[in-house]
Amino acid sequence: MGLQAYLTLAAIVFCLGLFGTVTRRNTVGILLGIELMLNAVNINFVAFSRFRGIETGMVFTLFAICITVAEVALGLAIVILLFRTRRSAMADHIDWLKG
Amino acid sequence: MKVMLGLGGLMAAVLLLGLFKPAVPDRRCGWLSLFGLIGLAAWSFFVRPGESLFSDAFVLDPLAIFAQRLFLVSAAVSVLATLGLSGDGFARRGAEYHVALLASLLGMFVLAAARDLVLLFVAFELMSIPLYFLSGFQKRKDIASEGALKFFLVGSVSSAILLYGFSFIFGVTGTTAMGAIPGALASGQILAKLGLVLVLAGVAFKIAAVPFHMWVPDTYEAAVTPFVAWLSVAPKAAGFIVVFRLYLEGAGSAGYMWVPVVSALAGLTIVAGNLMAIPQQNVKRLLAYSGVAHIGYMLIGIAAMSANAAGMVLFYLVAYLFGNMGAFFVVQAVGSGEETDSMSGYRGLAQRSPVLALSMLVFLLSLGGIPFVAGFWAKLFIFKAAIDQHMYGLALLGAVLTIVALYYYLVLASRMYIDTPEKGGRVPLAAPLFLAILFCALGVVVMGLYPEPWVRAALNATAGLFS
Amino acid sequence: MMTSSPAALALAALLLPAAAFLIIGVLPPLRRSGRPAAWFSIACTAAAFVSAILAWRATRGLAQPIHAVWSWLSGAHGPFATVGVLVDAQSTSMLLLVTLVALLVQVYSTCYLSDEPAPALGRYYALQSLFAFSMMGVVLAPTLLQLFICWELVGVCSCLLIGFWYRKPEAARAALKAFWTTKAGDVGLLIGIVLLHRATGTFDLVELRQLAAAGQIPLAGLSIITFCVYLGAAGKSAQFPLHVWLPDAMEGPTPVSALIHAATMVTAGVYLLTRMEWLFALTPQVMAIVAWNGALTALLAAILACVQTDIKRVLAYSTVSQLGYMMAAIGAGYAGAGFFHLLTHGIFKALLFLGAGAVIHAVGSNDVADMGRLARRMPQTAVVFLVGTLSLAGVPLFAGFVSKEEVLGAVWAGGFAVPFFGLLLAAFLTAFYMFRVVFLAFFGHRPTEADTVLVGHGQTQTNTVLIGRRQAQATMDPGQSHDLSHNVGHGVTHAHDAPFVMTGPLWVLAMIAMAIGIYFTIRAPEAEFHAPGWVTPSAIAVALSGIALAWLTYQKRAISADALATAFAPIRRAAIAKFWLDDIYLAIYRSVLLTFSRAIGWTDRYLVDGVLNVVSAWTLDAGDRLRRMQTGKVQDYVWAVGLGLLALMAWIGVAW
Amino acid sequence: MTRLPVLSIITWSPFVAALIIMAFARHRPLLVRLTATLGAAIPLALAGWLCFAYDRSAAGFQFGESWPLVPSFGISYSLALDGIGLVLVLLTAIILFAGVFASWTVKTRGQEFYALLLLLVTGVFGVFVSLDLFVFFLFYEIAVLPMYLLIGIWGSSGEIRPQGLFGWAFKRTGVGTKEYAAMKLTLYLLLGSAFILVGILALYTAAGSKSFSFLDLQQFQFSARLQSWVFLAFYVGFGILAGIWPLHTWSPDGHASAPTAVSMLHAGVLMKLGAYGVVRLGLGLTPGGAVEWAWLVGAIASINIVYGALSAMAQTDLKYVVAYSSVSHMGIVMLGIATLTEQGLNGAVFQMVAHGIMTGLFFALVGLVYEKAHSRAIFTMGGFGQMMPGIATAFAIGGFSSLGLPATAGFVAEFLTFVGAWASAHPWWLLPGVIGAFLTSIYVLRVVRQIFWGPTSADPHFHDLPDAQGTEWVALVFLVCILIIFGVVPQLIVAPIDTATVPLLVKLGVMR
Amino acid sequence: MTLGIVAFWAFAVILVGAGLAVVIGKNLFHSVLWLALALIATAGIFLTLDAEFIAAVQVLLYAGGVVTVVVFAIVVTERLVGERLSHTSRHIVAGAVVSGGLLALLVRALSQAHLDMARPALSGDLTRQIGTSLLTQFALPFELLAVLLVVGLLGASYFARPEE
Repeated sequence: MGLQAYLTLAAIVFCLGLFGTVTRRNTVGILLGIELMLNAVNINFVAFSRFRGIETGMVFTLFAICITVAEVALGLAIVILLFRTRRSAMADHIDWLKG
Repeated sequence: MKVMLGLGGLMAAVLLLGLFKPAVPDRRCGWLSLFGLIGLAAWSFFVRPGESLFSDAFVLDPLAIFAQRLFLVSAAVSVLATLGLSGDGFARRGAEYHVALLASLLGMFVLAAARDLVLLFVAFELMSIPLYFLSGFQKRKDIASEGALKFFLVGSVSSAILLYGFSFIFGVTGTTAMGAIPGALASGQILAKLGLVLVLAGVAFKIAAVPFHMWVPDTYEAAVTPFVAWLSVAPKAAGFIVVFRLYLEGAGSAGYMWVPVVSALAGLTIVAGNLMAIPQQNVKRLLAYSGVAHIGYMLIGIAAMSANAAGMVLFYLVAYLFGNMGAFFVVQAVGSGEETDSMSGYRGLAQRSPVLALSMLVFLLSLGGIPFVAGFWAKLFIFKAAIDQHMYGLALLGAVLTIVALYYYLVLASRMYIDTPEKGGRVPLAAPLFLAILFCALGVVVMGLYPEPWVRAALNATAGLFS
Repeated sequence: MMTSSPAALALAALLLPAAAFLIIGVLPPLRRSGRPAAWFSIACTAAAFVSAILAWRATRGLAQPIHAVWSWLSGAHGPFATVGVLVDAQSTSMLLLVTLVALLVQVYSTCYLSDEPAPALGRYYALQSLFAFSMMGVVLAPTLLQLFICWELVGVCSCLLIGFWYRKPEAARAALKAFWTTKAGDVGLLIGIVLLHRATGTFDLVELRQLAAAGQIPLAGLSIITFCVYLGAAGKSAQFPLHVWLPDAMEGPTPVSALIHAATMVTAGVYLLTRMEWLFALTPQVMAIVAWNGALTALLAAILACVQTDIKRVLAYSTVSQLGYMMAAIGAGYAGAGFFHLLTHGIFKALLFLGAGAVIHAVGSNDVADMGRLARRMPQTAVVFLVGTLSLAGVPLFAGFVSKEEVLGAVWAGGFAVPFFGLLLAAFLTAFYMFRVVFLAFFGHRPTEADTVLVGHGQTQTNTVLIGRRQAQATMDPGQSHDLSHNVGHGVTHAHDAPFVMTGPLWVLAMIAMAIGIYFTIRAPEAEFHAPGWVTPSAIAVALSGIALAWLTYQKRAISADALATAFAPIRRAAIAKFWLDDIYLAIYRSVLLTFSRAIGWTDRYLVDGVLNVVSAWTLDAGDRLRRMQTGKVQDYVWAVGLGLLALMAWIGVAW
Repeated sequence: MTRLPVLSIITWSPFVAALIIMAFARHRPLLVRLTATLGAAIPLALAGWLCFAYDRSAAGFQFGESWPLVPSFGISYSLALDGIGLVLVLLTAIILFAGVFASWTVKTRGQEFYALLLLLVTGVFGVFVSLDLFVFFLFYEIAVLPMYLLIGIWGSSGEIRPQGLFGWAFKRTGVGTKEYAAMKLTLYLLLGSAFILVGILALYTAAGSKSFSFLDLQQFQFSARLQSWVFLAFYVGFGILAGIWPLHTWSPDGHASAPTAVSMLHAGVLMKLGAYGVVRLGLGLTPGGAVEWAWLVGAIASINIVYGALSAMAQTDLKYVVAYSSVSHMGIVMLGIATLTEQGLNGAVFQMVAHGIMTGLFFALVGLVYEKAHSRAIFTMGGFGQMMPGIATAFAIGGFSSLGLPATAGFVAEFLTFVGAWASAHPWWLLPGVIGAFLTSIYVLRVVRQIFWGPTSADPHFHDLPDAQGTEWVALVFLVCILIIFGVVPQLIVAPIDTATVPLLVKLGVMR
Repeated sequence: MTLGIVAFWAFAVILVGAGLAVVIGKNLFHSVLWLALALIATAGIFLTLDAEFIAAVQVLLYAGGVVTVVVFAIVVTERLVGERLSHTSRHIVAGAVVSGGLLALLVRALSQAHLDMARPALSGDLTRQIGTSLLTQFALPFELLAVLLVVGLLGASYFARPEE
């Protein structure tokens, strides 16, 4: 398969993730969307890296994965924190700050 | 590099101090961070450019050093103001707070000098993730976690977009070295353009350009004020450094392709930021929106695409640092005294606490771009840079919206000066906070009265970008 | 030697009253002390009078006018405007008239206004001094600019003196009416001066005259200039249709009327035209306008005077009428005749006014209906008043005769036949209405209800109402207008001659009027023109017939005044309505000017400023609307990021 | 040279006084006032001295001082004075001096009031003396800003009924309140300053000489197109401050709401900054633009004159009458400038001085009347002349000057302007000028009659009002005297002005 | 190569399908499981790109770590609330427009790019290369990553810790 196929796949996944973040009501759902987006980026990196024959792309992916994990952990902690006070994980309800 | 290591050491020290003195309500961590930061800041002024490490992935050029000083000073001032916060809760968890802040600072520090995409990305994330944490630091306040959540979610999406952009850049250049970007762009590779556009969106989130700004008011309103003061300046500055590195440095004539979009972003940001600030009753939100508008002005400097203009963006950042942080500090003082960030808390402030009111006035005037305070020169230089590039429309738009900005600044001023106070007595003001306000006021006034050295420093820092 | 040179003398005459004004003005204690201020002012005016006499003597036989100027405004090429004195026979004789009448009036006023509170008296004399200075400034002006300056100053003095009893609404209104009407004319004069300066490059009368003589004044547009100048003169000298202010100006104290609104200020217009006759001579069309309008004014004012019952108003209209004579003469091209009439008129009209003032002072009313048989109680006043009246009527051996005959001759000689007959008719009417006043006030019998009807019911009623109001006011507020309050109780029966301070000036003026009359009847002045021989007899004839008609109607009652009134009913109605001029002006002021100004004021507030407010309101609303986009929902924030990204990508053109 | 930096002393002594007031005079009202008097007297004395010391034969800019401020941008703190600046500095000193006395009775927060007032005047002085465009601009801003607080704190609100097509907008903006007036004024003037700044920067960039010095820029021949639009920018920017139609609407509201001394200074001096800017920068730096746009300037000035006078006639609030009369009179100033003739320009500058003093006097009087009668509604008052003869006299003299009566400064100014107008390329400008003067005579005297003449008002509040007392006299007598002196001996003012206008016109190429 | 192609398509279909299920599914818990599937499918894609190490990391860290954390969070929150979390979508059209538009632009850009490069032969041990460069060229980011993880955990624990 050519590079283009990989990239297109990544683009599709990326946009799916974006769609998820924009449309999900649940904060966790939004997080899942973000994971998809990051996942798409990783495909991109690895694909470029492989087709360029340069391993730094893979390194990039490694970093990205690690950071993502940290990010997700922090994000979920915030969600849980909010959950404790608001009794809801609905992002729609988290709109005390606005205007 | 040594300063950076010092910063890492400081972070470790604070962490250790926090580990060994857990949950003790004192401010030792804060003082340690403060003195450490002051020391480092002082040290940073003796650093000379030229250091280059990790096969040119980390280069200390004048721009990096300028930015690092800015980060250090702003962090020091913020920590100083933090020491003025009242309440045990904060002091008890001081170690976490300061470690996170120092970590974020470390990220900015590296970011400023990074010439490699991997390093840049990691530094970017190192800067961002503690910010999410810090913005939700007052976890007992339920809006704090809401602000943090919004910041986090939008930030994560933006990180993803940024990283996606990086992937394309890497794909086109075949290397993670940033030096290869201009060449790729110049060769007209569409994916290079695509990558840079995606990165631009990611960075636009960080600097809060419209329409990537929407997290700003919510997060600012929710977070603890001294941190917001810093959040409103340092990460923005870092974002601009990224812009310099990726879009201006060595770009040559290829950089001109960014002029229309950046101009549009700038115009949109100025207009929307200023207009949305008008109806705000919460001063923190007002400053948040006004901060968004300021980003727009700085973007004009970017759009002008010249070393001069870039220098003026740096100058603007410094002026903005003093003015905006100072304003937030006053908000902090009034907020802790009156237990409200609403405009009504400012009624008759001039008669209750004249010094506080005067400092606020000075900060507001500086933000509004009035002569004899720093903000005036900043706006002026930006407009001049725009006019030099024959961007009259943008300069005019900026000038006209400055009037709108002055409207809401003056409304706040009228609360302080024209309204009669509802209650008597001074607003209590902690000594460290007072010092921080004084420092900012001094900065604003000194810059306003004698901008020459600052201008020279800023121009010096960006001189290399276009060579 | 400078001190004796005419210029220095004239300058002294000019500056003495100025000094008096300044000293009275800047020393409040002196001003508030009243009487000392009065005597100080009188002393200065007397000194000025002496200087004027000396200057007049010094200029007799002077071939060239003496011209002394100092720079007032500088310009790139020498002084732009100068001030100074221009001394020649004309100006010194006018100077003499002004200082003389001013002096006499000031002396007279010390008694006439003796009941005024001290500060008001001080104010009065300060203004009198200022007036004297300004009037002399007009007279001696070597440049049109100085003339204009002093011209306006006399106007303001006139306004302030008319409004001397400023608490009386009528006085206040009359003062402003006088100011505005003359100011309207002055706008013309100002334009004229500005235009003339542009055309010739100078304001200086001497230089202008030289230019005119050399034919170097461009004729194109000159008639506009002269017409504008004439407008100014018409305003000041109460020419139709700008004469409306003068009768109302009688609300001022009578000595003021004598000085300003009879002898001096109102003649300034005539004087101006006399000074510039050589310029007007270049524009015959304007000259014709001057002549025709002069005759028209003379006639109309004479008609108006016939229906007045207020003694001062009769005199005021007669002044308007006589000013018309002077203008007609100038328009006919013989300014000398006009100027001569100006001088004689100044004397006898001042005499008449001061005499009337004595009567009013004694009777406490302006209305002739309240008078009658005063000759018996006030013999001195009656005599001098009669001298004045005969003079005005143009009876030989009296001052007015010579000059009026000159005027008539001049108009005929100038080829203005219709105006000439108009003037002749006016002369007849003049004799009639003046003697009507004389018979009603000084002779005849105590007035009855029937008498008042004769002259027009409406008018009398107005006057009665007026007096009633004054009385009410006087009782309400004893501090003001007390020459009336003090006198109101007197009535005709207790009237008596005034003390010498008042009669003295009357006698002086009467003597001068007689002397001039006799002198010039014996030694007729050298005429500049050839008037046909029948002019003099016909003038005498119309005067005498006018007197006769008045005698028959009001003394002998051989002719019923009612019959006369019916016979001339349409004219009378028009005259009582003052030819509706006041109504027209009032309509213009109220309906046009004030309404228009209100419309503009509304426009400014609600439309011009409205636009600004709309823009501001839009801005505020835009803020509100945009703010609502900030929904607080994080998905929307992310969506905005996505949208921004989309827009960026689309714009930068990554895909095409 | 070790010469005394006179101009700096003039400029900064009010500022120093303000600092002293803020620092040392807390809760000591008399000390505040004495310090302010001193801070006003020093410039007055020095300005008087300058009038004599100014070398008329040498003309040009004198008493120069210069220190570099931001060398990398060619900004230097350089001050100097020519004939126009000289008389305007004198005017400012006079009005300031009178204003200090006129606000002697300010009760609330007097310390801050005087400090801000003096600060503002520092800006005004600075504008008139600075030779560096940048410094000029800085001072300009100082002159504008304190106004916000001065009006906002010490001003007075009126009531304006929203009506008409745009009534909804009036409700939204809160028209009539002092906050509204202060905000409108400040924002409007700052908007103007944005135009000015753009103009200055454009010239600076085009010249490329790295200098903001007026003298350097004056040497430079800018392209016709640049001159054209930069002049327009200057015209609009400064014109807002000078109250050109239709950008004048801040002025009536602002002046009516402002406290006495502020109205005096603002209408008396600040509006002149605008006209001065048009002369100094517009004519001086962009002569081509000035010639090109003279028709517009003159036409709008004509509108100003007549429109302002008619608007003034329609007002029922005394302060609004005076405020609109300023709009009308500033029209005469602008008309004089537009004539581009010696007399016209002299007249314009003279009118700046004359109107400054006159309107200062007017506002002082309105303030006094208000203080005594607590009313500004013209048609409720009446017969005050008996009770306050001093105020009545001063008002009448001010009114006479306003309508251009000779022997007051107003006449000379108007006359010169009219001469200039007729000599200009558009002679018909003369007509609006004289019509305006005539209309002025109507509305001014109408007000005088209503308030001071006639029988005493029926309203018992208006009985037994005192005349001016004590320090209140100072401002009145001082201004009246100056008004008359300048009217009688105009040469005092015209001579220095002429030294500046003639070279300007020569440079404009309309005069040899 | 056919195996590669088939594998690619298989994984791609799974990936996209699972992704779709993640973003439109009604059950949050199922969504997480679909995400796990998607991540594993991504690992498969990596395998087709000869990146075994990355694939392993992907499975272990990502699919393992992330999904575990998320499931944990869901369980915690559900326990807190005591009811099933609703998991619906909103503004689908607006979201679809933006993401669809973005996709269109991306695909168009990709189709215009010159991506016809051949896959180069593998040279040496990729994992070793990665390791080497991590400790040399990328030592600094590596260190920073450590700091980042520390701070991230610090923050997470700070938030997650119940109020004292």
